[in-house]
Amino acid sequence: MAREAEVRLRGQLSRLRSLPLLRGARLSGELERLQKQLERIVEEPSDEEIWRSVELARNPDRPYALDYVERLLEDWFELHGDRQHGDDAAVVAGLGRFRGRTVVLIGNQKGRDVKERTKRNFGMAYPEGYGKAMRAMELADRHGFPLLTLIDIPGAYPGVTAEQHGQGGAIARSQSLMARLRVPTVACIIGEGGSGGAIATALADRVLMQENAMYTVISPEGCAAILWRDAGEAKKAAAAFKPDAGHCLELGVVDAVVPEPEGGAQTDFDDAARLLGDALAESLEMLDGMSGEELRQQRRVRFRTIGQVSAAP
Amino acid sequence: MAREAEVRLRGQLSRLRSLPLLRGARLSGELERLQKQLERIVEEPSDEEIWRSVELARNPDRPYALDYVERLLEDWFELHGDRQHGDDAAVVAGLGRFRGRTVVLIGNQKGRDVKERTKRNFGMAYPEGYGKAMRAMELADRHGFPLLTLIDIPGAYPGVTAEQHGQGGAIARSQSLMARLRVPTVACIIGEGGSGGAIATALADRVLMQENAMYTVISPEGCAAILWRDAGEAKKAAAAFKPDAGHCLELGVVDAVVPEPEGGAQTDFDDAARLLGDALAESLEMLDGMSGEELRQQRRVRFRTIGQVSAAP
Amino acid sequence: MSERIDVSIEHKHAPPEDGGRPHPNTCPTCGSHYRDDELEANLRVCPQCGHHFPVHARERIRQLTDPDSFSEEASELRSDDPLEFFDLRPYTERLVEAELSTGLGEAMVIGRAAIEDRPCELAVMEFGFMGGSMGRVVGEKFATACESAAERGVPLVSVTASGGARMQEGILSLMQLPKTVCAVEDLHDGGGTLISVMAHPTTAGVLASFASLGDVLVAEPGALLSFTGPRVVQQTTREKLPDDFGLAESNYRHGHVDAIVPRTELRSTVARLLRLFANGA
Amino acid sequence: MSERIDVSIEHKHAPPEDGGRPHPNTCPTCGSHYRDDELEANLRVCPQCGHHFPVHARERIRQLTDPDSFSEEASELRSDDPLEFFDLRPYTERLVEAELSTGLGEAMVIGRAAIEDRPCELAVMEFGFMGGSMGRVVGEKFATACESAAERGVPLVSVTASGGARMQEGILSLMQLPKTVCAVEDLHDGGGTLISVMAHPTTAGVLASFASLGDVLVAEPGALLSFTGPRVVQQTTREKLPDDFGLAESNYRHGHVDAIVPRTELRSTVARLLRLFANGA
Ligand SMILES: [Zn+2]
Ligand SMILES: [Zn+2]
Repeated sequence: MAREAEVRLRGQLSRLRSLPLLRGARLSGELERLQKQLERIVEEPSDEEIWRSVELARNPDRPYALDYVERLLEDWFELHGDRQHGDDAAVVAGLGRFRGRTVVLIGNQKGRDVKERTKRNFGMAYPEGYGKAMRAMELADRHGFPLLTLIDIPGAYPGVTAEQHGQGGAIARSQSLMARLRVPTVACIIGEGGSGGAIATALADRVLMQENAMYTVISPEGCAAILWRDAGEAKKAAAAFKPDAGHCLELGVVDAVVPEPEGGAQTDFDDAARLLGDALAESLEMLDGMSGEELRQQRRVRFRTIGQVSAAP
Repeated sequence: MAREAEVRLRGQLSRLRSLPLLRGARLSGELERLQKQLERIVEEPSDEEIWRSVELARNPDRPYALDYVERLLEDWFELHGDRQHGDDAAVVAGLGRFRGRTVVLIGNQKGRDVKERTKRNFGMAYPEGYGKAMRAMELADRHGFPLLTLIDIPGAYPGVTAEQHGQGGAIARSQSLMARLRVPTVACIIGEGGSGGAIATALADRVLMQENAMYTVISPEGCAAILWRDAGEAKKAAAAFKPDAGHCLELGVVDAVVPEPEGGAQTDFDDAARLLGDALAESLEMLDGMSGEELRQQRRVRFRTIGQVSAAP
Repeated sequence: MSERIDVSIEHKHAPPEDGGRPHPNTCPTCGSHYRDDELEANLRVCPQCGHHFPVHARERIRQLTDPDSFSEEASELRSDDPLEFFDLRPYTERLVEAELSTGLGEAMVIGRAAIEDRPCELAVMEFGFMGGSMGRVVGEKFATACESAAERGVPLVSVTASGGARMQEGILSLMQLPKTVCAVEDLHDGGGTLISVMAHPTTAGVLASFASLGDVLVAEPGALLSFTGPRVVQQTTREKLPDDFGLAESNYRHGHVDAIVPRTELRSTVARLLRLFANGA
Repeated sequence: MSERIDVSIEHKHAPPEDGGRPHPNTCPTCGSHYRDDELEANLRVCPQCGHHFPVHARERIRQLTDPDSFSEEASELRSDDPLEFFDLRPYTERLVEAELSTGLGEAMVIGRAAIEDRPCELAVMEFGFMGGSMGRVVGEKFATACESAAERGVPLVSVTASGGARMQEGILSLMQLPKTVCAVEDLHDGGGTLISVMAHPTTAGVLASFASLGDVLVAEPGALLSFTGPRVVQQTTREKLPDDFGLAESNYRHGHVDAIVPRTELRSTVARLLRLFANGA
């Protein structure tokens, strides 16, 4: 697979190199990053390296969505509530000015201290949270504001009320709404990209992933409990299903990896924010000038073709 | 005011008479009805007559929405639930074939016996009911099915949970969705058209009213309690705010009055259904051939101009 | 903001007005009493406890807008009496009385304005005019404000304070709900913005129409925002109501408003929203 | 329907199969035991208590469609092993074993069919194939079914039975959620219809994607429809779960499905829906 990815990335590289560098520095930055990512890919990470990225993705000192909001957006105005029956603190949504233009931002939000963690349910969204997110998406669509989503969720909440309020359907409808949006959308996994809770807000035109984030169909512990019949085998499970940024890039699941400060995003919030901001801005720039119809068609093709199997000859 | 209405209706009449009767019998039926309505209007109803229509509108033996569904629609499939947290039995919604075409129907539904009345909360919708209605509207819009609404609601439910689940906003959003629909929509008040609960599903291209229905901004009792400081003065209040079909037609609030069997709809369900069915079919026919954009523009103009005041000279 | 003049707080609970009602400048929450100029200087917020006193439409406009930026529209509109409505007194008499006591032609004032140098359209309700009830003129003025905002490509800011639809105009007052809803839809279709500020009280027909359709919903602290009022709910259901039944705080908790903004921050918040929606208008 | 053969009910609780599991033809609700032909004749519904036994994909298609009307599509698709996944056994081995035991190439069968003379497209899941889990081939087959339905202008009927995404394909299995969602959106944009029939169990990734996006959602009685299963919820929250946690009946009460349709009425219900959506396709 690393082989295929190499071929794909090399193709991308040569295409980028051949482009007249109309937009200057930004695009050439993208080129440089592709080059670096390519270098990283050719050597397979060890099981230990994969586990280290799992630990970093979950590091409680890591910047959360609102830490980035504070550093990247001006005139932030937070939206609250799903207009149905609640305001889910595990999902934040709002309007702000990002490098000169108004955007809508949706993020998963964990808490810093015990009290906030409880209030925010450790970042595990309820259906009310997806409801708030969908409302924010509709606002973005109505006004032509680009949509940014920052994903950092261990997973949907395994609770009775969450089921009674229909979290399966809510996750489906949130994706369905994203598939219909006529505005540029960029998602970035900034910590844990856990399963349905993550994909609910990740059906975007461009999907980025921070260097030390993880993106999984199930938690390593959950996977180990089912397949190894022992949650303690999480490290083995992680090594088997490869949730790290490098592999997600290889598999074509994310479009680019966003660098973090040496040692991880938790070491320098400002620098992490700057790097994330640059990547988001670059992605938005790539989408500039596309019509709403083009955007949504291209977005659907993207997800229609990821990891596509073809008929045996 | 009766004078003005006469002038308006006479204008409508002469316009209809001058039309080449392309669509034949149906349109000439409309003409006949206008003529009859005109005759009725020239004499003002007495306070007693108005009160009699209030009593008839509330007659517990009157046909309810599902009685009409049974008689007018084939292949009825009822939709349930708001996809959020409940299924409100005070609102019914579903798909059926009406005279050869698939339609979506939404109705308020009271109960026949004590048990059903309780289950259906005496026809008083909760926000969950408007949620179900909105879901059905979206389905109609997506598939190009015409929408019929049958209105029979004493009013929104004055309860704590109804407020906590945001019934004000729900009624607003239901109207807002109806204003956006690109399919033909016909509403008919078939009993009590009570206030916000009624208007939630009455923002239609054509609004009809059964002969003995009532359409009010507040119940006569509520009005009397506030303005007369005595709920017992309901008869006076009704006479003052004129909720009967004749006056609603005069005021331009409804487009046509649907005749009922002699003595009221409760005397003959089948005949009442036939008359209602004819009126609905005729209204749909009038809307045939209009594009979605035309429909919604005309619909908005209709509500923009009802009872419009103009600047003093 | 501004230095508070303490002297008037000494006499708590000013003598009731005629008819036994508490004096309008006595804080119903903490009992402090103020001179009119003191309250005005503090945006009619009780300096002691933060209680938000009602604000008349003209004063609200002064509080929110840049000096001399407001230019009223449709001020000539007056309600007539389509139903010849007569309860204990004729509707026409009530209308004249309301105009005399408020100095306003109707329960809503609309016009062009600027807030922190950002142009916008304003639609401000006056609760003093027949309980801020919405009849045909209020509906017409709101629709006109939407159209004016759309024409000029600026956001519309509404400030609501209303008991609901105006009963004296019967079914025609109910028609103001779909009318204002359609006006907001037209505004939105043109890429326009509605910023809805809900003051005490925003209830019934106004809550169930345009006020709830803002792109952003902002409430003042302690404002009653309910379709049905607490008294009617109490009488009908005989349930014990929660202490904050229908208040802005309860609405916020249940997901129905985006923010509760103290009046002292309202101007800057609206200005921020005008900046954010500037390229969306 | 059909005459029931009572004889086999005499011996309640057939001897457990190897490994201590109850016999698949013993009703877990009332304990009645049936021969295979008896169950098949009754659509695998317990004649005694109405319990709905699981139905394999091929049998489901026979139950629903007009004789000989089904024509399979994309049957040649097979999963490969993109992650070279190895838990206690290699993924490739599990795949071969699943194909041997079910006779199917993957956990979904798609194709053209007719129901009561109405043409439609079918997508039916097989729980016996690795718990009906959705990997890349299931996602591809579902998307192909959407496209085939759109091309022919006929509704798509899906029948789901799935434990969720297929872990062995890692993050690529999560990608089947947005993939199938996008396929439904394309179908809808073309005026097409998805009728979603949810059988036991429809959970996790399948519930959180295409299964919930049907124009109409129909569930079988007693089907588990939950994003997270009861065992995990129990372990995590230590709450006492309601007796009907996550079941179709609870979902119906909470507003998440349109109807619970007994299997004996499923064919006629789907046929009715095909008639209703005929001019919408
Ligand atoms: Zn005070
Ligand atoms: Zn049984």
